[in-house]
Amino acid sequence: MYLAKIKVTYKPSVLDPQGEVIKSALHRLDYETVEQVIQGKYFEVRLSADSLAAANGLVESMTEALLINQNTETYNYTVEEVEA
Amino acid sequence: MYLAKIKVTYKPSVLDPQGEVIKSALHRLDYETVEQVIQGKYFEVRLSADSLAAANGLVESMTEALLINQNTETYNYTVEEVEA
Amino acid sequence: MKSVVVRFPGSNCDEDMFYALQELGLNPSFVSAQSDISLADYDAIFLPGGFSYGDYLRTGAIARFSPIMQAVQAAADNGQLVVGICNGFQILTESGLLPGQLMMNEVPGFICDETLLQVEQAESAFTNAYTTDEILIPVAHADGRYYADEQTLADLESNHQIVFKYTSNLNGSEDMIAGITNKQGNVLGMMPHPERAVDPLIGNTDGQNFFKSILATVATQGVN
Amino acid sequence: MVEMVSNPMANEPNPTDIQTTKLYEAWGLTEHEYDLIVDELGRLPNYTETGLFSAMWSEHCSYKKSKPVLRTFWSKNERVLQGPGEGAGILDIGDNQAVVFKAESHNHPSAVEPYEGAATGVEGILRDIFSMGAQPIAVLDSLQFGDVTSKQTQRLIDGVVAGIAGYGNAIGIPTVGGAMNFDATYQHNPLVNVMAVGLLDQDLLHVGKAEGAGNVVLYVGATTGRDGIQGATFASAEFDSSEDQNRSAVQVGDPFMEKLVMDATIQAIQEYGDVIVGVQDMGAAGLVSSTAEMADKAGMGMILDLDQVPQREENMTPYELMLSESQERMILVVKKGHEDAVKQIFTDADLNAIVIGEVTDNKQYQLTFDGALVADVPVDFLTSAPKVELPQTEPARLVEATTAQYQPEVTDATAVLKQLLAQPTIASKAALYRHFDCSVRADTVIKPGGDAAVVRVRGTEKALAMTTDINSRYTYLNPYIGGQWAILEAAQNIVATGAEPIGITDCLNFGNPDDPEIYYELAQSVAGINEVAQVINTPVISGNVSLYNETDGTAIYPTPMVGMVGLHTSTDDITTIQAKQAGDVVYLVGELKAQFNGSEIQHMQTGSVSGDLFSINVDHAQAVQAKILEAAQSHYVNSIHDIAEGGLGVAASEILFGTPFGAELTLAAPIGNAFSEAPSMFIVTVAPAEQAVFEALMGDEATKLGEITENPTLKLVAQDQTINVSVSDVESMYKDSLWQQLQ
Ligand SMILES: Nc1ncnc2c1ncn2[C@@H]1O[C@H](COP(=O)(O)OP(=O)(O)O)[C@@H](O)[C@H]1O
Ligand SMILES: [Mg+2]
Repeated sequence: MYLAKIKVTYKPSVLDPQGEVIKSALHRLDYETVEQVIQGKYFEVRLSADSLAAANGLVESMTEALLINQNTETYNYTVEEVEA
Repeated sequence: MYLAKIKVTYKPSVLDPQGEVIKSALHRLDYETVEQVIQGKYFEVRLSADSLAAANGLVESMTEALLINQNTETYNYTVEEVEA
Repeated sequence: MKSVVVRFPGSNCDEDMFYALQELGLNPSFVSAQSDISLADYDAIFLPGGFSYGDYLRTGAIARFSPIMQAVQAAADNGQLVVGICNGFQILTESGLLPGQLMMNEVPGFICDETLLQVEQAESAFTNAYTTDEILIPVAHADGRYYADEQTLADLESNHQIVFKYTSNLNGSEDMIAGITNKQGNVLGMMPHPERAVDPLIGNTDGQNFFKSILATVATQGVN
Repeated sequence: MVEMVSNPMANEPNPTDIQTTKLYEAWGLTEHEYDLIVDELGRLPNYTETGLFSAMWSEHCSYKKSKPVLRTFWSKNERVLQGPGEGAGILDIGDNQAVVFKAESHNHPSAVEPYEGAATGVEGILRDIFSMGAQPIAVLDSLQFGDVTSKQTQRLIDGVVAGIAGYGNAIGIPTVGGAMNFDATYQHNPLVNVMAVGLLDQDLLHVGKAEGAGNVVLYVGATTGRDGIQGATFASAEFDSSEDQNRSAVQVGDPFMEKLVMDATIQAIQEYGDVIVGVQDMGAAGLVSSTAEMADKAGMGMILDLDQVPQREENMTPYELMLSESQERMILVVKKGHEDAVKQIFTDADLNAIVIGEVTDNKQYQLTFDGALVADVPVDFLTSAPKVELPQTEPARLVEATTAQYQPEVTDATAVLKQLLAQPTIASKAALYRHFDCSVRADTVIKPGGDAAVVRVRGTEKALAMTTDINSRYTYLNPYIGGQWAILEAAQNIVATGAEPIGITDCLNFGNPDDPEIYYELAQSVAGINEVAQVINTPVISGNVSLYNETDGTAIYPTPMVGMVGLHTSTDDITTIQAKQAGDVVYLVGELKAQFNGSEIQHMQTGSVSGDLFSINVDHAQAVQAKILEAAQSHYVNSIHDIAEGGLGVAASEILFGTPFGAELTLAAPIGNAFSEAPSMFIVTVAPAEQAVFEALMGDEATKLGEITENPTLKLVAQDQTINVSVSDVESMYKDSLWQQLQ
């Protein structure tokens, strides 16, 4: 069994209104030293595969097929082997 | 300047409707070995602070105050020093 | 004229659309997104608003893989009319039938209102019956900000694919885009809801000409 | 993976422990109640059984404390097809159609977790409607918050509004109206009441009964998790602001799943209504409440095999399975042999549909788990909590109060009017209700912003008007008169649209009923509502009680929210509040009484309300409303708006908003009276051609005030002062104030 952890964020060119809203909310809560907030998505996917390499391949392909929209989002991920 | 990366997920006891829907979509796309999908949130926060320890403290407190809902969510995070 | 409304799990403007089509003589029926039948017999295919698959992940992202979408793609390639309203628009961009993407409103939050639209293309398959270039149409969305890269925006403009623009900045859309077509002009997506504006009792009939345009297009082109 | 605990019940206290540690008290059962259970069973109840009783005998499920008062409600007339006692009440609206409606409170969950609390409130009330086989057509919300400028309130508003929007918009039922009030009394106890309205074909009329031994109990919808366990007892307990432990009772909603459940349930009832003998939603106290009530109503027993219940989490105990308040779940009782056909509808929608038990004829409620019998109690005993008679005492503040009226200070009437329009209670809520999809289904004729919302009944000439109303400052000053006023105000909003009021639902939000003064307020409010209900012929067909709305010993003002539905037999009769054309004659209809106790102007100028209310001549109020209705239905009028908070001055301004017009009015009274508040007053505009028939109909009830002008200025000439202000000035106060205060 493998566990993939995938972080998805907007490409820097894309407006992230939530990030802006959260930043101003943090300022209002007196966290004034916050310079930037980016909100993205985080996925944990448990899957079985024949090898770590195969798991990596599956994770990349499913992420690009479904989990992100390549027009606006990028991702990075890690895969580790875990107990079933 | 510090960069915090914060991953937020539902507590295991909380219903995660999105995860279930995404899992079935992945199955329909023939990623049949996927056993579980959890969708969470991911934040990157840039902030200044006097020290790494201070930055850690700020990140914990702002996460608990605003970024997560402590009734339903948990989080983990890392903070690293980055160039301003 | 035969039209069809695709029902996705979580669609919620499917009936509104059906009634509007019926009242304006577009002879609608329903088809389930879970079925994989051909849609070759229909002159116009409507993807209605709603929250397909809960809009989980991203709006339209999961619906795009519904079995029916192959038939929708084939119909689009075949030159039949394909219309996506609101969530339907989001599904069309996710599936690549239309360029760009619908993203969270610039000021986050759902907006329910009526908004003035500028009809940018008076001769399109979806607007030819309009006699004024400003129309008032209901909107109801949280993810309606149209986004595309600069090249795409330039192409949309030069190919006359931008059909409707907001007249004021409702949701932060690039170039105030409210609705676009594909290059061929037979696939249209728009965030506002013309199907909610066809009945005088409800107080707005500016949506009627949208459907009359489609009727006229089908009558002259005779897809079937 | 962790090793599965072989018996998840292994760590539960045994019956003797429960008795000696009085664990049941932490769950809300009294010692007396526990003793009754021991007597009835002839043994000590085990952990699971104790849990069943604690939930079923909670106030939230049993209404044991409020029942003596609720029983007094008048709930029968020729329209009533189903009165209180079921998921929702049902009224005949002709053509073999019926309207189904109910209100529900989600106060405690929303205080703790505004988004999910409000969202699951909408969810729960919708389930009540579609479990009757009805198609929900509208949602309304009645929200009471504390000081609008406090950060805490703003966080609550954000969460509650987003929660209602998040749920209602996604499931595709329009949120068409409601109310939002602000008063310090709600600072720590915000109220979130929601009402839903549905349409039912009378052939499908279904009540939740589990008839027929051998019939199967079908569980449909979402899996069961540990969310919301003991939610019913939680809703029946007072708040202690220093405690955060209540947080485990939060449920999370999934509107996508509920839409699938809703559509499939309605379809199942339409297609298999003849073999579905009962339908019940799993709301408060989940599985136990839904199944036990159905068995009890049919006078039957029931046995459930808990191993069949689809579970989201591992190692759940019978106690947890029975008391979980996981959302999106329904129970159907189906005639034996037909379950597969019914199941198919749900499985086609990718929903669970699992037989978990059957109806028995031994009148016992029995649960098996892992092959063993884990609960065995008499059904009727479980569902009938021992009655409680509570003492009542008239609060001292009421004994001492007199009707001597507060005298407002009006040195600059124009400034007072502007200031009133900016009060959060009066100012437009559009910036907030704009987040609610009010037009999905394309049937909403009058959207938020009118007196009542109006939703047409597609395919007919009919439409339904609906509203929620309560001004708890009035009920605080006089619970009986305040109760009368609440229902009269609801009715005046309904008739102002041209609809005939046909029935009401309610949400009784009060403090701790064990306090005799609070119980008095509850009883008096109900009596006031009830008296008017009979006079205006609006039976009380459903409702909900929310008690213990107190923090650290301080109760909220008595808040008996009234939800009313009215019927338009023809959509031609629908009337709106806006002035329609210059030259129309403006009338005041009803008696303008100089009453300022409890008014917005008293609160604005003194920071609080005080004094007694004038008694209401209900027959007269009813007569005025009947005339208004006749005027609307005879099409003598161009607009009608009821006069509520802020009085005539505010109402006269509101009819001009969104129009290009102004008005020139004369009031034969001191200017202060333009801000007085009393029930059953209206401002009406009439085309000159209809003036004579209108005046003949109204007789003494109509006072001519002046006319609508092309010049967009509001001019109100009173005996002592004149208001003279441009409409855009007052309109911007009305439109922008709340929104600005929320920034
Ligand atoms: N929370 C809300 N949700 C939806 N509509 C609301 C809400 N609050 C107020 N409204 C709408 O705003 C209008 C004015 O409300 P209100 O001042 O309470 O009316 P009235 O005094 O006539 O009862 C009504 O149409 C009402 O439905
Ligand atoms: Mg009103």
